[in-house]
Amino acid sequence: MPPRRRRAAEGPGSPHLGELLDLERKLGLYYWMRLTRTLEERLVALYRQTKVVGGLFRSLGQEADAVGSAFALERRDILSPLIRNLGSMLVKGATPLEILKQYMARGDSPTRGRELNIHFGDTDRGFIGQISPLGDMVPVMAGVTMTFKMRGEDRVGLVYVGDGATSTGAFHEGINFAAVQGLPLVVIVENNGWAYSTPTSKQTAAAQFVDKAIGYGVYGEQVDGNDVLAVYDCTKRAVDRARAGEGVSLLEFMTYRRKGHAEHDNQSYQPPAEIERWAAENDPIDRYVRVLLDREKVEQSALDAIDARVVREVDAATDAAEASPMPHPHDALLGVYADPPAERPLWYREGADVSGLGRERAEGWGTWDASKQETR
Amino acid sequence: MPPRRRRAAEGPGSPHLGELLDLERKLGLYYWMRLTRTLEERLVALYRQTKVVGGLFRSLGQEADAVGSAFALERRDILSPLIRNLGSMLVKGATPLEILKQYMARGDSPTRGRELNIHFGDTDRGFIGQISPLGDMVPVMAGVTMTFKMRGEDRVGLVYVGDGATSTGAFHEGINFAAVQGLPLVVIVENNGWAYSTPTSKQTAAAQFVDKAIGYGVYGEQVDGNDVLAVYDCTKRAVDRARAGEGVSLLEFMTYRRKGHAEHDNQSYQPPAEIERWAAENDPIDRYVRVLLDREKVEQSALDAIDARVVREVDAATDAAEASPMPHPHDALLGVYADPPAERPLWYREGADVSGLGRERAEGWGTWDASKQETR
Amino acid sequence: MAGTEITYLEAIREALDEEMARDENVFMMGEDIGAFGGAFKVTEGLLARYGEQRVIDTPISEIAIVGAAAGAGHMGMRPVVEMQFIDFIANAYDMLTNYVATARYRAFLPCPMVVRGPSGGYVRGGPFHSQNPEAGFIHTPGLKVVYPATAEDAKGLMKAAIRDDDCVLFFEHKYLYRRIKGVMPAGDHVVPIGKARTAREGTDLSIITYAATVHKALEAAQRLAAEDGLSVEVIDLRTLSPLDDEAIFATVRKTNRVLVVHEDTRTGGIAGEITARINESCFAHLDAPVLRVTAHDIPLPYAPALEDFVLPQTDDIVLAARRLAAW
Amino acid sequence: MAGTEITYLEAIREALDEEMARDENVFMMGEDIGAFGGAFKVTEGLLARYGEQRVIDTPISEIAIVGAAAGAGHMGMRPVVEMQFIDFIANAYDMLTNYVATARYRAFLPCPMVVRGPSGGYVRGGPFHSQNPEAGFIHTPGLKVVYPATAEDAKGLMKAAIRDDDCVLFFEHKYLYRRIKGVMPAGDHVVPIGKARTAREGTDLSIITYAATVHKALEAAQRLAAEDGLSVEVIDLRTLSPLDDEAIFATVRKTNRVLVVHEDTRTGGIAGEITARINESCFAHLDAPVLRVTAHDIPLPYAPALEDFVLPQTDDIVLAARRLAAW
Ligand SMILES: Cc1ncc(C[n+]2csc(CCOP(=O)(O)OP(=O)(O)O)c2C)c(N)n1
Ligand SMILES: Cc1ncc(C[n+]2csc(CCOP(=O)(O)OP(=O)(O)O)c2C)c(N)n1
Ligand SMILES: [Mg+2]
Ligand SMILES: [Mg+2]
Repeated sequence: MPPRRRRAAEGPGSPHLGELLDLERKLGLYYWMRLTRTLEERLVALYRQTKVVGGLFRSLGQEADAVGSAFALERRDILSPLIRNLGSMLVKGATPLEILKQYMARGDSPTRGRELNIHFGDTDRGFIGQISPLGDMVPVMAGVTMTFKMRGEDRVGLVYVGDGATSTGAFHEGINFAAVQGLPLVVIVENNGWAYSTPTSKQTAAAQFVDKAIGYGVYGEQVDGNDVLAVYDCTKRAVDRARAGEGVSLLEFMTYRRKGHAEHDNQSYQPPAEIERWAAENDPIDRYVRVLLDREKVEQSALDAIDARVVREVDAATDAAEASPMPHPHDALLGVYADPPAERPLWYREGADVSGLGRERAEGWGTWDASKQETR
Repeated sequence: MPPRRRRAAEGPGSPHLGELLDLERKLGLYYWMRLTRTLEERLVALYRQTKVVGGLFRSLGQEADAVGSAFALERRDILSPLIRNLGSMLVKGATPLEILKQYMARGDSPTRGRELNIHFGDTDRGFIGQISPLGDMVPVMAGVTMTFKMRGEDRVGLVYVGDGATSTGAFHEGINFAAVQGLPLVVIVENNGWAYSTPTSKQTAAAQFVDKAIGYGVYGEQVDGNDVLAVYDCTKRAVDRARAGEGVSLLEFMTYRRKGHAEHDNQSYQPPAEIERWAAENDPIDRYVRVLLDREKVEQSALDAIDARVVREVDAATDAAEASPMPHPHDALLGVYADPPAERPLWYREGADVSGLGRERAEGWGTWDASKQETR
Repeated sequence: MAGTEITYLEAIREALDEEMARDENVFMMGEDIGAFGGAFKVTEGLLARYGEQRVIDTPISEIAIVGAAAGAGHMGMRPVVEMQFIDFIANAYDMLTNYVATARYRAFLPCPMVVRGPSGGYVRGGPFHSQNPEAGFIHTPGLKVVYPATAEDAKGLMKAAIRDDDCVLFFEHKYLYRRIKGVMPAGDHVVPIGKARTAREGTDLSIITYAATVHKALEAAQRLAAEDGLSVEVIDLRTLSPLDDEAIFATVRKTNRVLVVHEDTRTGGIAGEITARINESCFAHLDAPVLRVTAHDIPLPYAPALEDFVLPQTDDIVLAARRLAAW
Repeated sequence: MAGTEITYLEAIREALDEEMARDENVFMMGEDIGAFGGAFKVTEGLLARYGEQRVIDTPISEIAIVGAAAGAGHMGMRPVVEMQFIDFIANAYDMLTNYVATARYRAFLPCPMVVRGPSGGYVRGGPFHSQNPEAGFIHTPGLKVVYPATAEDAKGLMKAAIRDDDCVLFFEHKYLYRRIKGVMPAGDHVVPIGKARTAREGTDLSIITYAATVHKALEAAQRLAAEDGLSVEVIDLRTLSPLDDEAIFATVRKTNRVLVVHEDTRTGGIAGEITARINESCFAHLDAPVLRVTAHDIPLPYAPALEDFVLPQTDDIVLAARRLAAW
């Protein structure tokens, strides 16, 4: 049976890889966490102005988990994010402008207004968007990493599931399949205490999610998900294992969902003291700021500069997103199949002329980019 | 985390419950195992005479696993058998006549010729027939035992899955659901080394299936599945736990599938030496005969008498089954819904008069019994 | 509180409440249906009233929820389970079509259970929170399917579904949840499964539809009356399986022109089945082909302009009806 | 070996073999497809020829098999996955209809993959080894569905399916596996997806069908010619999604009388869709209602007498055709 460790701290004395990062990369971690938070705050403002179409999902207090894990991947690796992994997507190259356009359902958004919020991807940049049915991305990422293995490519895959999503058949079949095939896949269970209103005690009888690693015969590790360096460390170990041909890992990140399931959710079921305690004592950005200031001797001004840069970037992206066009209704007809390239409008839709619609590219991709299109 | 034991022998010194059985019940175990084997051998003969409709499935070498586990239940408990649990069904009161009629698709068989082989049940006698999609009975039995718990009934459920079926989403969702709800359910993984042609090494990367118990936070035990007393013991412990409100157990029975997946399968993929070794050294009936003769000082003549009784019973059942009627085509129309009680034949089926068909009873049951019917 | 208007959503809740009070075998399972009262608050208050034994929050396991309901149904319970969005019923497709639908027939085991959930579009829910998955289940012998359009029917059909001895899939249109209101008939208000309703009487042509598009059909009928002087009959199917052939054939014989409207995608949607039945049984009564107004065959996109293009709209119905009338 | 007759099953195997040899991105996954060659031996010999990296035995995990195929498809592979029996495709219903079918549209991700498996009845397989699950997938935009009736088409369509840039569900009729033979056309024999075939020319009425019932329709046509002097045209659809409207409408316009035959259950089966399309586009050409011969709406029972009653038979087709001809 592969070794199993409860916490990184209890591990067999491996070096703290996070500590080996140079200062630039350490500040990078800060930048991505701050960008995640600021961008989500901007989205809240836009949501209140009813400029967001549909629901808004926050990762407040979980930024370290997303950013630290994605940071452990190489450019060529592929991850599949969840709704609370905005940070992972940003690290992988998704831009604030794309995120804002998505949430506002714009015509030149990465999905051309077809899919919700951050449900988009880009196989070039290395992320594949989730779909709503929970757990489904685990089998899909098994297939992606199977391809890496078949082709002898030096690439790794990473997929996130919530504590709630571990209860799905898709999660089970996917991780088991990957484990048996020995695929280079890291499965991260983000244990944020809640699945919508359901506490983990109603989701599993296991003492901890990392225990599931034993049942799948894979490497397992549990880590403090709000310690970005520890998250990086733990993920890096699993990624290195995967790259070395040692197969699947199941990592459990201990964190907490400080906002409701979505913005409309008033969290009536969450003990307010619990939320406050995590906010006061265990905010991943606050904690990391202290590490940077106290241990790394970074100047406060350096952090302020990053904060200011983030605000500038988000401001600029907001302006650009708000100026971007709504989709044209007829765009709905394009690209259900490669062939035919467009559906015919139903006969009672007079004047729906789609002859000039062209064809969309779709050869392992995930993001619509007008400049690369044959469409008008 | 609940205790986990690898083998009954490694357990915390609990009494060997099997040893506490009186001689009559010990001979009962022998009778059921012998009946299972003889009945299956008869089915093989009928199959060769092409009297069996469809495939034939054997449990040769696995009789102890089925019989010993079912023996640990009370009359009021309910189990859900698999294709290799003919023994469990016999213990629970299924008769050789019913089995034979099923395999021959007779009109007065327990499913009136609607379902295959031993896919039938009887909630009164305490067994619920499986359907083909593997794993599905785990959620169903979660629901059955949920009812026991809701009503405060002193009843336990038991469900079997093969090593192969542990890979299904249904198994995962069902056992996890039952674990969280603390239901009185015993889940038995029959590890017979193969799922059709697939060895367990291609089914899971886990060192052993019992390890999955940890991932679900349930009690787990692994046992020699060809030792009928050990099987009884191990199951009885889990059943007692369930009855005492201690929730779900996952038991792994180590056994071996000595015949092909079905009778037509030539087992080309199974090492012949492996099959021979299990046959020569680890036949559950041979082993139990030695226990009875050597340790229990049973006379050979007593066993011979049981063997003779079994043959008599199977002979009589065969004659009755062969004499039983084929279903009337119009019986196909009855009982898709409670209301309407029968489907109308399609218009081009001239002369299909179903006015006299009546209505079938279906109030928690599973076996068609002409004497209780309103049908003609 | 006879005489008070309540919403479609409240009507469903009232039905659940009354049935739980009436029959102790009725209980609920689903994700977040307890303390939280469900994603749309349909089950709000039921936990407080009936306790954790009868309003059960489950893991995110649609296969297990449906399978457990079947097992409980075999034992005489009457489970009502929620899909948080009906789209996730796809995860339980095997359990529903293979296990539940066949249980009575192949094993004489009853599955008196209801699977309910918020369905349908027009709410900017995108491809996985807007589905109308009825077609795959209408196709499955052994299941019943209802899809009410009014608050009164939502209540009455829910009560019938819970009392039915077989599995009933109960689709609730989320666009109607809080937009449609009705006054509940006094007493034990049960609407029989399998009976359509004439939502508007007419003589020139018939629109056969159900769920949200009933309201679009009624709007269209009003416009057609005002602008074209056409008398349009609107049939609200209410139950999709079993279909009310009598009601369908009666309206065909009356108006001789039929438009079938549904929000579901076109190919393989229920309109095809309805057309085939009309064709077989009322061919001589047809003065024009049966026409269909449906969604386009496209996964439902999320941006308003796109969703509105893909889904059928009142204008489409008006246009199609005019063509039919002019045939 | 041009000119040698091979079975429907061998034709499929030949297609798989040729495509694996042609394109190294083609690979197979499924339960027991490797050393064992699959429950029906369709993949026999492929492991020996292409190795464990390209012929992969999987755990019993239909969700994972289909999901992994999609992931590999995104990366440029062309997976061909087997359902041991097509009935178990129900377990992957969510993955196919929600993930795979929408991937190109919502995320520009291609899923060039084939899901194939033994389908259909007339073999005493009972309710879970005899299914025809096409209706639920024809209803899903983004998927293609083929269901060949001849050995030539089985080969040619399989090659087309593997080369198609979208997901193709490839239903193989297990009754035909070893009963039907054909001589393969020389060279790279590809049958285009989306094109029906005229299996028999005729002028009095048309039978539109596919898969095993093509052979029953041909038998019926022969009898109708001999006994009634009727000239019956038989259209083998071959592809069920997208439907070949042109071929359907052409035969309607030619004979003015149509019988749609399928082995699938009646309600919600594809015959309804076909009827609706004919109705909409060829109403004026119909001299009689479109009639349907299908299975009864009943889970398929296993005893021969029952199965034969539930499924459509040649006699039924003859009877229905006579009624249609006499309309
Ligand atoms: C198969 C499925 N069932 C139900 C849902 C509805 N749903 C969306 S998110 C959610 C809770 C998810 O909780 P968790 O996995 O812990 O992720 P978190 O939101 O905490 O990050 C539920 C039940 C879904 N998306 N998919
Ligand atoms: C969901 C599903 N997929 C595939 C099958 C086909 N199938 C029937 S039995 C079997 C092997 C089962 O192996 P195991 O669970 O180990 O049981 P055993 O036959 O060894 O008792 C397979 C793959 C099925 N019945 N259900
Ligand atoms: Mg969570
Ligand atoms: Mg096995």
